[in-house]
Amino acid sequence: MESLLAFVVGGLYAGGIYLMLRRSMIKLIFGLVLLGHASNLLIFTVGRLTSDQPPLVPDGAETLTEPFADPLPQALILTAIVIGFGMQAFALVLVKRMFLTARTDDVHAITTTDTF
Amino acid sequence: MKISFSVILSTATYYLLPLMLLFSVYLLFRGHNEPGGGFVGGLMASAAFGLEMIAYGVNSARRELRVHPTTLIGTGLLVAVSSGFFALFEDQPFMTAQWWYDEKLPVIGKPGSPMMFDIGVYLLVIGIVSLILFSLADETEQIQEA
Amino acid sequence: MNNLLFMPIVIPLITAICLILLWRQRVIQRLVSLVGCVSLFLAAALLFSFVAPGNVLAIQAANWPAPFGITLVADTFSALMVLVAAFMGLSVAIYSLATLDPERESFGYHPLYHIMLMGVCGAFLTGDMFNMYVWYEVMLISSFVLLTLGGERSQLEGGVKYVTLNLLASTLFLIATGMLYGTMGTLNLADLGERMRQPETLSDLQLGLMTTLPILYLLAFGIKSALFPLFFWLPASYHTPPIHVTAIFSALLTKVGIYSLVRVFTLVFIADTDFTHTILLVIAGLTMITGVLGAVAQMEMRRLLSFHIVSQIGYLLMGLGLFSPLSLAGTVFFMVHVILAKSALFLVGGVLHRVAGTYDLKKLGGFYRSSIMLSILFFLPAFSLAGIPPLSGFWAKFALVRAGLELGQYAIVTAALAVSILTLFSMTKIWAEAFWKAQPPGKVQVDADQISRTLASGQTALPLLLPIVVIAALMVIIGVAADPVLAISQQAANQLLDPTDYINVVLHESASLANSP
Amino acid sequence: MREGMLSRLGLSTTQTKGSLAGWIIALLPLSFFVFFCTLIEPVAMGEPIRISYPWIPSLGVELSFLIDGLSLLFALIISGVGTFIIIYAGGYLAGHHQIGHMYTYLILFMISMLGLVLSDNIISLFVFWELTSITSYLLIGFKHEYQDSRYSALQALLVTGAGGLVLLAGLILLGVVGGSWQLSELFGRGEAIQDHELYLPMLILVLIGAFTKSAQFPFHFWLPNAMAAPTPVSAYLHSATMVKAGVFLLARLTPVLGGTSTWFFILTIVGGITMVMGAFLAIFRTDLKSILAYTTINGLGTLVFLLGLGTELAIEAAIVFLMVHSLYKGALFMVAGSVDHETGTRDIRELGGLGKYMPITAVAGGLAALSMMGMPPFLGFVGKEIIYKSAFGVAEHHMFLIMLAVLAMAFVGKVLTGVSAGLVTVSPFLGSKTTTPKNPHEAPISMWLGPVVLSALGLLLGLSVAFSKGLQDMIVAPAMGAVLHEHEVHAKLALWYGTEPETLMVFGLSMLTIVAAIGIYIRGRGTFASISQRVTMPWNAEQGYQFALNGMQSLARWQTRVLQHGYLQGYLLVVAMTLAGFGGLAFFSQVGLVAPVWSPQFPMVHEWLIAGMMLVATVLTIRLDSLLGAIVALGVVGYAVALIFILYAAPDLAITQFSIETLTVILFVLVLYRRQTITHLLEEEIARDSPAKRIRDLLIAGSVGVFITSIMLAITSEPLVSELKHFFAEESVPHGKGHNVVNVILIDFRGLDTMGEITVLGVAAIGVYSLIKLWFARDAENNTS
Repeated sequence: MESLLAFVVGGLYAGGIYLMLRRSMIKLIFGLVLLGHASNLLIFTVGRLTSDQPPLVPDGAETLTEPFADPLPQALILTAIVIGFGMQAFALVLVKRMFLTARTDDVHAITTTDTF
Repeated sequence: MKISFSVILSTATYYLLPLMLLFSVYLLFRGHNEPGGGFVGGLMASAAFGLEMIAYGVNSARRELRVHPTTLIGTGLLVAVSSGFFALFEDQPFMTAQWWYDEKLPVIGKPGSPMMFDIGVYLLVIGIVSLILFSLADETEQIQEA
Repeated sequence: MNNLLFMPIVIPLITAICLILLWRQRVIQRLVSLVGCVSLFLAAALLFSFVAPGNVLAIQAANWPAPFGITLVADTFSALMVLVAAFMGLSVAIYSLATLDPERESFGYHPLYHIMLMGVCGAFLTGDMFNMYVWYEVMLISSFVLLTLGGERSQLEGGVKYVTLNLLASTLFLIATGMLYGTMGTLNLADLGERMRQPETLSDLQLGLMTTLPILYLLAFGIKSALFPLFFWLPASYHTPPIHVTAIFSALLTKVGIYSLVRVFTLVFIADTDFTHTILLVIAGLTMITGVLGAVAQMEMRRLLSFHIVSQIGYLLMGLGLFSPLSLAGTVFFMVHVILAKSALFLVGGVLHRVAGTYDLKKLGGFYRSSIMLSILFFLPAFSLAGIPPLSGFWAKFALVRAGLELGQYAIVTAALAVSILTLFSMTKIWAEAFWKAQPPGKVQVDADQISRTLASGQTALPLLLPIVVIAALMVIIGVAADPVLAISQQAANQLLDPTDYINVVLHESASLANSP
Repeated sequence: MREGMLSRLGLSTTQTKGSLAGWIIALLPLSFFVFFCTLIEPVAMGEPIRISYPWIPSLGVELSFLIDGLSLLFALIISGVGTFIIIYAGGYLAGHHQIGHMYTYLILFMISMLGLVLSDNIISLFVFWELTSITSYLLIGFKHEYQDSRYSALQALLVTGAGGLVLLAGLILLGVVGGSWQLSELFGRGEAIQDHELYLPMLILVLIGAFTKSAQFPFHFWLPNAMAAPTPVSAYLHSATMVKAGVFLLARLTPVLGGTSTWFFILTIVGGITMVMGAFLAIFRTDLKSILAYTTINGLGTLVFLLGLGTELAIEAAIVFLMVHSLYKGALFMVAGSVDHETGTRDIRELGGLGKYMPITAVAGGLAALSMMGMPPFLGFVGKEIIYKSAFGVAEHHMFLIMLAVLAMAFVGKVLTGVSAGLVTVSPFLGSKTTTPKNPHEAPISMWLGPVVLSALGLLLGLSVAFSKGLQDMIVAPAMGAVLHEHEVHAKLALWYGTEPETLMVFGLSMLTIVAAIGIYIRGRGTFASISQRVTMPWNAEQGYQFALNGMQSLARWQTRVLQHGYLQGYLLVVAMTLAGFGGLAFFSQVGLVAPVWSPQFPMVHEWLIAGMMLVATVLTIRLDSLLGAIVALGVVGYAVALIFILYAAPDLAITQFSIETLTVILFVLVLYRRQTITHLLEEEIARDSPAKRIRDLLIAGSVGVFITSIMLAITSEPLVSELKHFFAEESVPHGKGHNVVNVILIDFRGLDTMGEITVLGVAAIGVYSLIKLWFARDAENNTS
């Protein structure tokens, strides 16, 4: 399954990058969201998958017995999901502000800060 | 938002709100042993206020929340950080878990600084989700007025 | 006692929390903000005083032993960086008292500022790769908001580019860290460093991957620190926010990226230094050249200085790429120097703007005639940046050039020297246009009276000038009496090249003081 | 009107005001001078004096001073001439509002210059070297409100600054190869250094540094332009001191780098060209200062030329000529300045008959000019004779032809210099009075004291040679000894060397020089100026500088336009390409392709389905025209991720992903859906990019995907060995006191991460809030006002 997910993540990455290369700022955000999903899935996959036991110690037991899912990647992903959400929310509102100010979501319309 | 939603929604919200808040607290406390925790609990609670916002408008939701969301954010952070300071009195590294009662209490679990940390997360999440939702709702309203 | 290591993170956080709770109480906020900055500086100074004799301090957060919990470590390099960051934090906070507009102040400038400091200090102190990612995000989101706060069109435009490219960098950082865990099964830098120093225990695949992953980190940190060809976001955005924001950004953000590069490429990614460090050198050269040429083309002071940030980053990377004790010492010294010089220049630019109402060199002029003090305050950092002795920049450049020549890396030395003369050229451009040239006719007439009037109104002179004076004085002191700072830089470089202490303190003597032999 | 303009020029009629300060400040260089005088005898009699203070031990840099014959001679010139310059500046710039700056810069410059010549450590020498460049920048640009002042200052700074950087590289190589930063230690290691493979690059680097500073061909052009500086500056920097720093460096390093044939050829050729060219160009000038500037180039060329010859006689000639030149050139510059100051012009065509009005200045100028021409019994005569002597002496070491060439160059240089001497003194002071912008009268004492003393010294020292050995034993011999790095060096100076055939030949040539010079001057004085106006050089070094500078700026603009074009797409494209290119390169060179592993269990149907669903949803997100549709498709990807979390034992992740995804979708709808216009834009967007561009993007995005996939396949092809997993599983319940290991990690094991994470969330929310609210606050304000 890791191998299958490797292809899925690669596909999501390709899709995300492709979306970011479009001229629409909305698609830019979509691309970022897609990359976020892909990254979480990537960490999950390279942390190795197991469909057996979630990292919950059963009542009364002191410790988990193999095989069980590695809890660390899960914790990392949780943090990453939450951070990603914050970032996306901000980016989304930023793009909307940009749209309201420039009346377009074309990235080709926002070049004034670079030209000299 | 000037939305005239059906009476059903408003009535449902009226009863759902306390229930959802109660459930969110339950999620918060069970998190240490079962799936859940401050983050998911906070999301559930803010969903309740979101519902309120949709049903009765943003001002009503704001009243229901009672405090300004930024205050919630500040308080949440404060609670979370403060939980780390207890270790300093014991001359242990910052954030070392301190347990105040070594028996599992019903519903709550074991009281200690990690739980306090989780409560901080819970408050903060309510604060941020409502802050974002309220701001967006305000914006929509103002754009429509303009 | 080692809890001191948390202070550079906790103090700004507590300050920020107080500021959030005091939302819109502007006067009290200013007071709290200053108190927070001063406390942070004192804590950083205390921390530095413990580390300066050559100790490495470490503490395990929540008391879980490394590599399981999160470790905070302060060696000479990180403690020095925290100290400089805290100093700049304080300086710019004072300066901003005079330049802040009430609107931005009411909408969270102060708390955001402190949270950014928190992220920066966290990134300097953490000994854990994922934790570093988290601090990066803290730093990043607060810089996003600081950059766009105010919502002017140029800010938004710059913001979109800044946000997009930096989020892409964060994504790369994140997946690289995931892959690192997937390859090595640990995230603790010291643990990784120890394993990389026993290559016989690693499989071929692990070794190969540990030469590939650095490239991902290079890109991730490279975007944040504005390396060629990833720097576009910086010149596109740094000139859009108010000048005090630009000043603190230029002082800290890109430098965190370089700090991390230095950290991981000395501690962890040493599997194939011929391969990785050659790439670093090539990038360093291209970064300095493209950056300085960008600066040469500009006629707007903030843009010109922004491109210089890029160019200087090249020098910092050059020291890492050369990878010798002297070159790394050069990088550390250069870092201190460039943080001071660059922010001083931005701050002076802010004063000029305040007086003349523009950053455009074509419209500026007459400052040499009207204010000799401002002239000196610009002259010192500008020519220090250009590497004129005996100001601080010269020793930084000297160490790097000498290291390059000793290693026979003539190409990068040639680039460094050529860029140096171009830096001099663009600094004299500002000097000749804004200071020497007579003021072109315009709306605002700049004369001594005008300057003193502008500076004196609303008791702004002291907060505006005090930080610049102190920084400029430091540049002279660091230049004329360079030895203490150079000695510290060399100590830092030696610790970076031989991280035995670092690894031992983190992994084997956790939470206790360790004396280096 | 004129009054105002003149005071802007720094010339005021109130000449007494401010010059008093000059007299007082001049006490500083004077006291230096006196101090150095007391050292003459100890140095001449005994060992060089070495003083050393630690400065930057970590880099091996000491603040160490070496006072031997050479550095002492320079120190005497610098402080001695400096004294008169300060006094002169007080008169020249009397009443100027920035005269204080002038004093400051001059003193700073003098101290740097003294540091330069006295340094024993080559790095501290370089520090002072750069300081002279930067102070001279400030001095040349003193009249900073004039475009040409700024231009010339920048040019001088860039040329000498670039040379300085090259020199830095050379000095570092020298220090590294020689194993020491101390000159006094390097002196003994000359041979070892010259045998080193880095000798040639090191030599060339050092020479470029010295040549730029001392205005050698082809870097000479900045010097005449630097005449934009006020005259005291020109008199000091561009005759007696700064430009001689390069010569000093060559002399100083002669024991270390000198004596090889490379050294000989480079120095004599460059010096020779500079010498002849400077002298030749000088006579076509009409501006007094400009003539002097070109003759200075000639003088510097002569010095380099002599150092290149390197024989004992040549060194002696160099030392003497150095003194000669400093004395007469300093005096003449000040005279030129006085003429300018009193008449308002420096053009020799407009000047004449001033001798009557400015007698003291005229006498001083005349004496200096005679020394310059090499008229006996002036010191200039003594100097010229030794130059010819050393030129004849070349035959002992080299071929006869070389000797002839050397002699010819020296002769031409000297004759033309003599002509220039006439141009700068005879023309303005003799002849009939012309009308000048100002009515001339004698300059104040502050302005004639310097020229008088310096030019008189030229005469007195020349005379002294006849009856005293003081000059040759106390000054010249110790300086020669320092250059040659030998203890027992004898100098012989005389006005008359006897009647041997060789000395007679030298004497004859010397006289012939004077005659020729006078002849050419009389025949040609009127025509030089008009020739120069008719003949313009097709190309010169300054145009090269200009070309390089413009080229660099065009390159900069072009590069910045190409790189920093403003299109976000382009930036992202570069980043993506770098990722795929660099990452791919590293991966395939270090790891190589790893085949997918389908064991132990081939993915089951539902897993294929989920994977397929995600990819389809991705394509839909890209392709769908409808905004709502795209949002939903994006949501599907998110929910599918949650599904995978459920399948692979991550309930906490699943819950969080599920709720966050819901929230995100709500957010998207809230933010975007009401903006009907955006939905239209999405449709437009598809039409925006050409198919070619889309294919290109697809290829690049695809290669990023391939890179990510292959690296993941590689990582997952081996099992993960992690102690962490087991530690968390074992510690969670007993010490973390929780059964949900993920939650215990989040709030305990790695609680610090979570603290950062919630901070990010808080800031993001505040950001959203501020972005929206501040905008409305602005809006409201704008509406009310």
